[in-house]
Amino acid sequence: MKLIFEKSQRGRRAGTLPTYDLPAAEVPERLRRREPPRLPELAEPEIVRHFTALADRTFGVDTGFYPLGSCTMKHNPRVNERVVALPGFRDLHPLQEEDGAQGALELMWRLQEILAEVCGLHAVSLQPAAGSQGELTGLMLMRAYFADRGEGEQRKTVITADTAHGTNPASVTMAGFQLQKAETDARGNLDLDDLRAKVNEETAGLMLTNPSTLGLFDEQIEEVADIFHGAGALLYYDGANLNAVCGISRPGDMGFDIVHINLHKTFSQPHGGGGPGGGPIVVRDILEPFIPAPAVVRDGDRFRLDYDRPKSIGKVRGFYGPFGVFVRSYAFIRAYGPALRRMSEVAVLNANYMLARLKDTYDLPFERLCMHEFVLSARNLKREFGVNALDVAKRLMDYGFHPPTIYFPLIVPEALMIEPTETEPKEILDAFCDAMERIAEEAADDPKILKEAPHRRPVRRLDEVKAAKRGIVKYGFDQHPNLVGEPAAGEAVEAQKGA
Amino acid sequence: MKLIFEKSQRGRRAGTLPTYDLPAAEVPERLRRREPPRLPELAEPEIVRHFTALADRTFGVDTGFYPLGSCTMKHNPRVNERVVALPGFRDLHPLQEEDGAQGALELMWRLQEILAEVCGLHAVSLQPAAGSQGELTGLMLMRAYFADRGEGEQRKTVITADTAHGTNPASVTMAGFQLQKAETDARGNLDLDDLRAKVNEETAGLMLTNPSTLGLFDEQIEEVADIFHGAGALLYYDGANLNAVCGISRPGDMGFDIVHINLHKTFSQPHGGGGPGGGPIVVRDILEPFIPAPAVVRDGDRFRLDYDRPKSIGKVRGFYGPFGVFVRSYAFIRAYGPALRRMSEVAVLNANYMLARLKDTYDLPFERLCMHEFVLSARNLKREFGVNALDVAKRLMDYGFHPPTIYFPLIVPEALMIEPTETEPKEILDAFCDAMERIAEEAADDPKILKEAPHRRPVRRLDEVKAAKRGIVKYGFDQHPNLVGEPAAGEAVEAQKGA
Amino acid sequence: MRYLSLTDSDQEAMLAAIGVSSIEELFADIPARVRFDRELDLEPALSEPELVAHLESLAARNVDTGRELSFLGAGIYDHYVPAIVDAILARGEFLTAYTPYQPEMSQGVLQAIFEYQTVICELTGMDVSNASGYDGTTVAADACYVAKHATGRKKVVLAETLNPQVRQVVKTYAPGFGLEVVEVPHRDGVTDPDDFRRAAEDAACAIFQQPNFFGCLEPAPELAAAASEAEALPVAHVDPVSLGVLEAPGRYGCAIAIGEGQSAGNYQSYGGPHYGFIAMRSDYIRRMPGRIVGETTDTAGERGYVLTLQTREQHIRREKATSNITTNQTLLALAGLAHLSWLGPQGLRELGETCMSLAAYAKERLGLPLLFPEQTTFKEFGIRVGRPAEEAIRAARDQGVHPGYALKRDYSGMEDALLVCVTEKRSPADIDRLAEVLAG
Amino acid sequence: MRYLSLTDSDQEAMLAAIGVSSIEELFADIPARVRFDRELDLEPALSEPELVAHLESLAARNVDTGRELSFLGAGIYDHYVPAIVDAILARGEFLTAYTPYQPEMSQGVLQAIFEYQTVICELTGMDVSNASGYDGTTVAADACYVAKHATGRKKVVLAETLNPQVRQVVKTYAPGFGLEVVEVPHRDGVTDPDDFRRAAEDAACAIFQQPNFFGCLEPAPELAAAASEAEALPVAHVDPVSLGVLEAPGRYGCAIAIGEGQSAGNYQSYGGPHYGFIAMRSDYIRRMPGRIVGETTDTAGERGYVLTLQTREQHIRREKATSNITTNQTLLALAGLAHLSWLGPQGLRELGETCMSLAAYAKERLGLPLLFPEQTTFKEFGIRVGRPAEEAIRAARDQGVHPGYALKRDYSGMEDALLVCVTEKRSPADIDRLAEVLAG
Ligand SMILES: Cc1ncc(COP(=O)(O)O)c(C=O)c1O
Ligand SMILES: Cc1ncc(COP(=O)(O)O)c(C=O)c1O
Repeated sequence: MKLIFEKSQRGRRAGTLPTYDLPAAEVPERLRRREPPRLPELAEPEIVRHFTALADRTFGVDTGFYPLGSCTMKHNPRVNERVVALPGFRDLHPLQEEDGAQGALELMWRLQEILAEVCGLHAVSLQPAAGSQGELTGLMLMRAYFADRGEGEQRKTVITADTAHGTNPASVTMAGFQLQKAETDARGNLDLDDLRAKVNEETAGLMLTNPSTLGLFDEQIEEVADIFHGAGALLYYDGANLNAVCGISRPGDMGFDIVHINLHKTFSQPHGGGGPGGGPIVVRDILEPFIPAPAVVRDGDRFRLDYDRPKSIGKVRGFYGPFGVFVRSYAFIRAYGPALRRMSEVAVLNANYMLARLKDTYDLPFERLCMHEFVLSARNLKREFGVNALDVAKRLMDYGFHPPTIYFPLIVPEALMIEPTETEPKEILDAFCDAMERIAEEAADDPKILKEAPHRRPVRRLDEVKAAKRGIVKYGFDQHPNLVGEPAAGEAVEAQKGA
Repeated sequence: MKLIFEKSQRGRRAGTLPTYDLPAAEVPERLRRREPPRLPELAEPEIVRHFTALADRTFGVDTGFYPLGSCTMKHNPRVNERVVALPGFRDLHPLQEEDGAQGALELMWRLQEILAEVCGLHAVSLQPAAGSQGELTGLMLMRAYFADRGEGEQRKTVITADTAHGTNPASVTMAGFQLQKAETDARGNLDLDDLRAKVNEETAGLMLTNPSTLGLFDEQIEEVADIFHGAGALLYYDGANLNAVCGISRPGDMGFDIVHINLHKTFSQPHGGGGPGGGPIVVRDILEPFIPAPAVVRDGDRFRLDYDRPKSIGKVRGFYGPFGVFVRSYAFIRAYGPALRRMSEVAVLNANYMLARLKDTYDLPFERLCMHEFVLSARNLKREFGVNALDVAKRLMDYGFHPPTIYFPLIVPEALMIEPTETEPKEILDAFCDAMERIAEEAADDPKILKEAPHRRPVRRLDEVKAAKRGIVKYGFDQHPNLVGEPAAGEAVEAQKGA
Repeated sequence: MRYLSLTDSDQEAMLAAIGVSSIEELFADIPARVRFDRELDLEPALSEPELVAHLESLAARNVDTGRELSFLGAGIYDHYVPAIVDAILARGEFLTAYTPYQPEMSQGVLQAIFEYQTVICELTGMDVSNASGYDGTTVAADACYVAKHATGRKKVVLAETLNPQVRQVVKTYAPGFGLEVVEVPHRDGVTDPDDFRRAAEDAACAIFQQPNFFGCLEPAPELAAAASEAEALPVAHVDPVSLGVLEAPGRYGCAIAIGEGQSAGNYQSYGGPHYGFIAMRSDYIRRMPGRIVGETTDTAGERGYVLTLQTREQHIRREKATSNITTNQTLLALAGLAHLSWLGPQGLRELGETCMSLAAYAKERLGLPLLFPEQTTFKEFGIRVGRPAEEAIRAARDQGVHPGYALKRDYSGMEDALLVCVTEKRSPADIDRLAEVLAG
Repeated sequence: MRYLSLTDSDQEAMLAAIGVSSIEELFADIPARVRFDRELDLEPALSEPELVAHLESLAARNVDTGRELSFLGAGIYDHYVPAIVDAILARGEFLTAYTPYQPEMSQGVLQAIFEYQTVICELTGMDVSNASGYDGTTVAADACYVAKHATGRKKVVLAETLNPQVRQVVKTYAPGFGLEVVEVPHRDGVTDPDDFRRAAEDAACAIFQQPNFFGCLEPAPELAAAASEAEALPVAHVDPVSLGVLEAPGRYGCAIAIGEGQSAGNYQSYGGPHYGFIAMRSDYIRRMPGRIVGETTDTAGERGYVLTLQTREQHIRREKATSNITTNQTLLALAGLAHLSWLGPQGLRELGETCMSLAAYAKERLGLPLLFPEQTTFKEFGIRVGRPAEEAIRAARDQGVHPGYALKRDYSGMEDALLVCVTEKRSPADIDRLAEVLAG
């Protein structure tokens, strides 16, 4: 398909603007743009067609099953899109005076209250833009907390699990901590002995996903919390998997002190091809003084932005966070009410059903019931037929499914991380499991069909190595290289896709 | 693909309603529904996916080139969808008092003024729901007009051209007139001698499309008008082809007394998979007393609905016509202003360009410049290679184009009626012409590829004869027949598709 | 121009290919005297932002049902339109496709229409539905045309409790059809079966509305039987959202069921565009107006959908067609399908029950004399406000409430009568507010 | 529940297949003491109509820029968002897809991001753009992280005329990065290149904003040169809609260009979600945070797009990653691509010119002392209202006009200063109205 630039013709345009009969204003010569940016030049009809065609070449939850583990690709209710487009939300300037934003402030305040209840903790900052920024913000809180206690210099390390998502270690570094890794035991829990050996007075805290990225609830979470709290350290809950436990088990009750919530996962902000998201943090009272300013507070029946937070770490993002995301998530939660628990129950039921159906066909690294997702390994297929997780993923496309997350978590070789979410009907779970079984048979009978998959997508398997080697990251207009002639660059490496 | 009923499961639902704590109201036993209607039962996620999948299996102007002759499949500007959704329009009850509907009334009044100017006539009724209803309404006006003059009994016949769209004769019958057909001469104009022989004091009027469905402007339109007016009869302008002449030639100036306008064609109401449309009529002053009530009138700076029309034929539709269509068409016209002429110029230029490119490959029945569309004949391919217009149409699908209208107008054998509209860029016209040329080559080299087309659509060529024979016009649930086993029902007849 | 792609160089190349030197030359066939020789007298073009601002200013001069607490009904209803309806209708493929003449290009819209036809048949208890008619008025005229051909008779009967606009449209069409129209007065808000039978003698069809224009429940089975007795086709005009609680016309002997689809899935939109539905017993399928979609298979044996039974239609049968309809209301009907799928059987029943409960609450709460106190009603009912209706309306609207429709616009002897409508969107508190305003 | 498909019989069959007898059993691994033993204390569920009504009532308590004539800017702007943006973003495929990890499933969104990257590079004159950052504040922190690694230096310099929120966010991030932050005071509304050069000694980067927070045009080429001289990376924070009239930062020596994308294609939305953009010279490509899409071919030799250079990223490089970003702002960036495609080069220039003309008109028309009378401005400018700014705001808002932002919230000595913003949506008549209100 042509790029939009390749469809452009000089002189075409779609946009028109009001022209007011005013004198032209002068840009000083040395600041004036010399050559115009080569933006697309198309009339409206061809712009609409271009993006329609791009949409047609994009698979979303609306298109079909999207069991991308750790990403919680649930249905996005359309009513949320309706309410977020209300002019009172959509066209509200963030610097509007508080008396002209009472509805927005109330909505944020209500969302804060809800998130605190769901997490079993006390204070909320809605500011972080996504889960990873929530992590970083949470770690900044740890810094501020220990600095405030005079332990700033001492508390240097943060421990993450060997199953952790890559954002955790990355956030640790960005927050200026040193990373230490904790190991997983044979049941998929954190190894307590290993922890005891590593946690000490230099430890600032733990970052943990629970259920873990293996989809397993840590059965010893109380002991884990005791170890850290006993050493004066804090526990950070990576909320990416909160969809498993709403109304069932609360991070605060598990012993966590700081939680981030991925609103785009658990609370159904559409993922938008990569974002936006929302990563509010929810904290125990001892950490409240440090959360980003402003916070939304209620005074009687008025709501206001509280900037008077002398110990606050400061701002982590413009204004008050991704407000439109709040509107959607708030609407999503209000559609459930206390039955939010049901959402998690069904998510867990769906995952366990698939697990039950698939565990004899693919290797299951930890023989346990799962939570809202589970991790299989294609190592049996690799060993026997030379077919790997990537091949299985690509072949799933031919059956009309988005592949699961693969090669993550890192401790499981040939990992297939499957998260159905609660919004999928049984028929679709069955169809997917049927396809997975067929593919395992195909691996035995005709491995080539997997190796060469996908066969029924707009493109065949793409050469990622070539892309990285050539580094063509923008259109070059008349200098644009033609990669079609160039030779293939070799096998793709086994690298995480998803999560 | 499964029907929505085949995806249903008892107990699933998407819709929820407020429950008020009120006593149940009783439906008398003998009026109460006994068995519930078997409506679909799905949760929201699967409804959204179902309709997404249906949309994916539907080709629209947004998908690509749609040169369906006589249907004016132009681009539908998205801003029109934005304004029609304004609550002040969308949520306005039609029985709202006039002082609470001034904006809507003003919009209708402005649209009336515009249509009168474009047609060169005097009064407008926006009521008719589509072109065909405009026709019927126009013919009712003729009846009323002649009845008022005491010629009601006498004026029995209405003449339509042999090139006329099927709605014209159908409307004639529905309006209680007798049909007489007029012939087309060798240049594609109405045959004046034939007309002179047929028009007399029994003639109520003529219905004519100009440019005709051949895409040709009647060069003798003044003489035609004289013949009818000379006999005391009226001229009705089928406005389906108005897109050719806006600002270039006005029906009123051509001598027509009544015009219908297909708002969904010329003025870009999206066609919606079959509708809605709008078919306002525009009439000469002598016919104004008879137009449907209410009319929108202006009193100073107030607008109101005028029901006081004693000679009116009455209502032809509920309320005031398809208001949402008016909003879109009004917005469309205001985006052009007086440059509306440019719209028609480009429509005509595009058509003539394609005609120039294709007339050596396909037969051209009338060697003239065309207006906004043109009609070719595939009779040369049929004669030489046994390939017909239907095969060409089906093969065009494989090239990613919607076929043109075929087998219409009836006087051209193996007709291919091509209307590009003004919104198509030259590149697309060229690509289509290239495909048409390729197909003509294929007809010679490999006719089977045409006969068996399409090859690249979600279904292969469909058996219309079987459909008509079996008459399965709704889902039969557990009694639904399985047609898949049944034998094919034979060749499709050559019947109009499009227009 | 923002909707046109033509550049100067395109134009040059194209004119050259055609062999003319200017666009003007393309119009050589238009006789000089009928060429338009000035600029169109239209207001200047508006840029997109200006266009939106202009239409916003027009829209702001309307008082929509979001700005006023409205109890207006009388044929167009403020039911909740689910968000999925907007989402589905916004799909460009549905929006910008046309009638599926080429089925291989349009399986999606064809299947949707087939599903719509099924839903309409399920609701009405009929065998066949078309793909939609223009609205709830024109389908009544269509039904008369069918009945005329089916029976060879020259008269149609309309209950006076049938929506006045429906009756007006039938009367407008009737002369062309060669039909006489007879109306049957109501008795205490409903139609008397004996009156109906008598009128139906020699009639092609007899049409009543259930619930009727006053919101009252007609003795529908008896009316259908009365028409049948007179060998006139019984035709019921029904509200789709009532059919979760009220019996399907097909189950009490009607030959044809028609109705205004707006309450299922369409916004009020100042009266249009909406869709009319028409469904009938299979006996009349060859007289059905408009498009019908049927199931078939492709050359590979796969299931598919096509426009079918087209020999009824204008493009083939021309002056002998069952109707002249071409462009219909598919997109609005699709909205209906989406809304009804969203509701499901359970939701549809709850919707009807909720409307009825609210109406019962309102009748009591308003404490005003009922127009027809003896009758059972659905979501609308008549009250007497004890002063000219327009005065009551004005007074209430001054307080931000539209109390309903003034029945005197259509019926004599109803100077002080209002037709009040509640939908699931009006809460008991809203009704309390209406009571307050009407009392005050 | 309306978003769940599970029926009772599904549940039964599934539990049986799993081999448990209740859902409760699935949670056996959760230690008893951390199980939640009561119902969540949340308000009752709302049906869809109630949900909409509830959110409408909240929305109604906000005064949006459709309800008040607003001259607020200060980083978020009321530019016209074209209708095609809504239409494109409403496509379910874009809306409900995620990061294109599996390129064969996501060619559309990948190509869109590649096009977005190209547009950002064209606007800024840079070699490489990522797929988006969170917003205009966090991309500044990102730029500092890049510069830290590129230079090994431990200090960053911010012009005081850089948006205060951007500076605040950089200050929040800086300790974790091990960076010290130095600010350069303005002189008469703009940054002095000598001051800037002095501050930039030993700095990793030096960031200024063009047009700056006061709306004034900085001596951008001189500032970039000053930073370069000190071997600090010059970073420009730019408004995308200014780049049709103002020179691209890449053309006057900047190493990195960043900015808030909101003014290109995003609604104000009370401050988010929007997108931040970051683009740089190819020298730093391996330090770029976030996603980058690159071109490649498939096994059949066809062109296609993939996420590329992923060894920079957290999922591969983990604690050594260039950033922790995962979820970004693709949908908003897509809106930016759509808006900028709609404008085209010509439209973008006109947009800038129109804003500037309007601002010039406003300066004159308001007749109030300018905050920085010597400076050229773009679409915003400071005025002195001669009384506390909040008073002026209150008085104007009482008349339905929001006159602008009170600069004292961020700068001392500006008690009576307002930052007034005009966009193409404000007409000269609107400005006349502002003048009237501020005078009165
Ligand atoms: C386990 C886990 N942690 C953290 C994140 C980061 O969250 P976000 O993408 O919202 O930044 C993700 C998902 O991407 C995740 O799966
Ligand atoms: C020439 C002509 N006349 C009349 C009509 C009927 O118009 P409508 O479809 O709006 O009823 C059409 C199109 O369908 C047509 O092409």
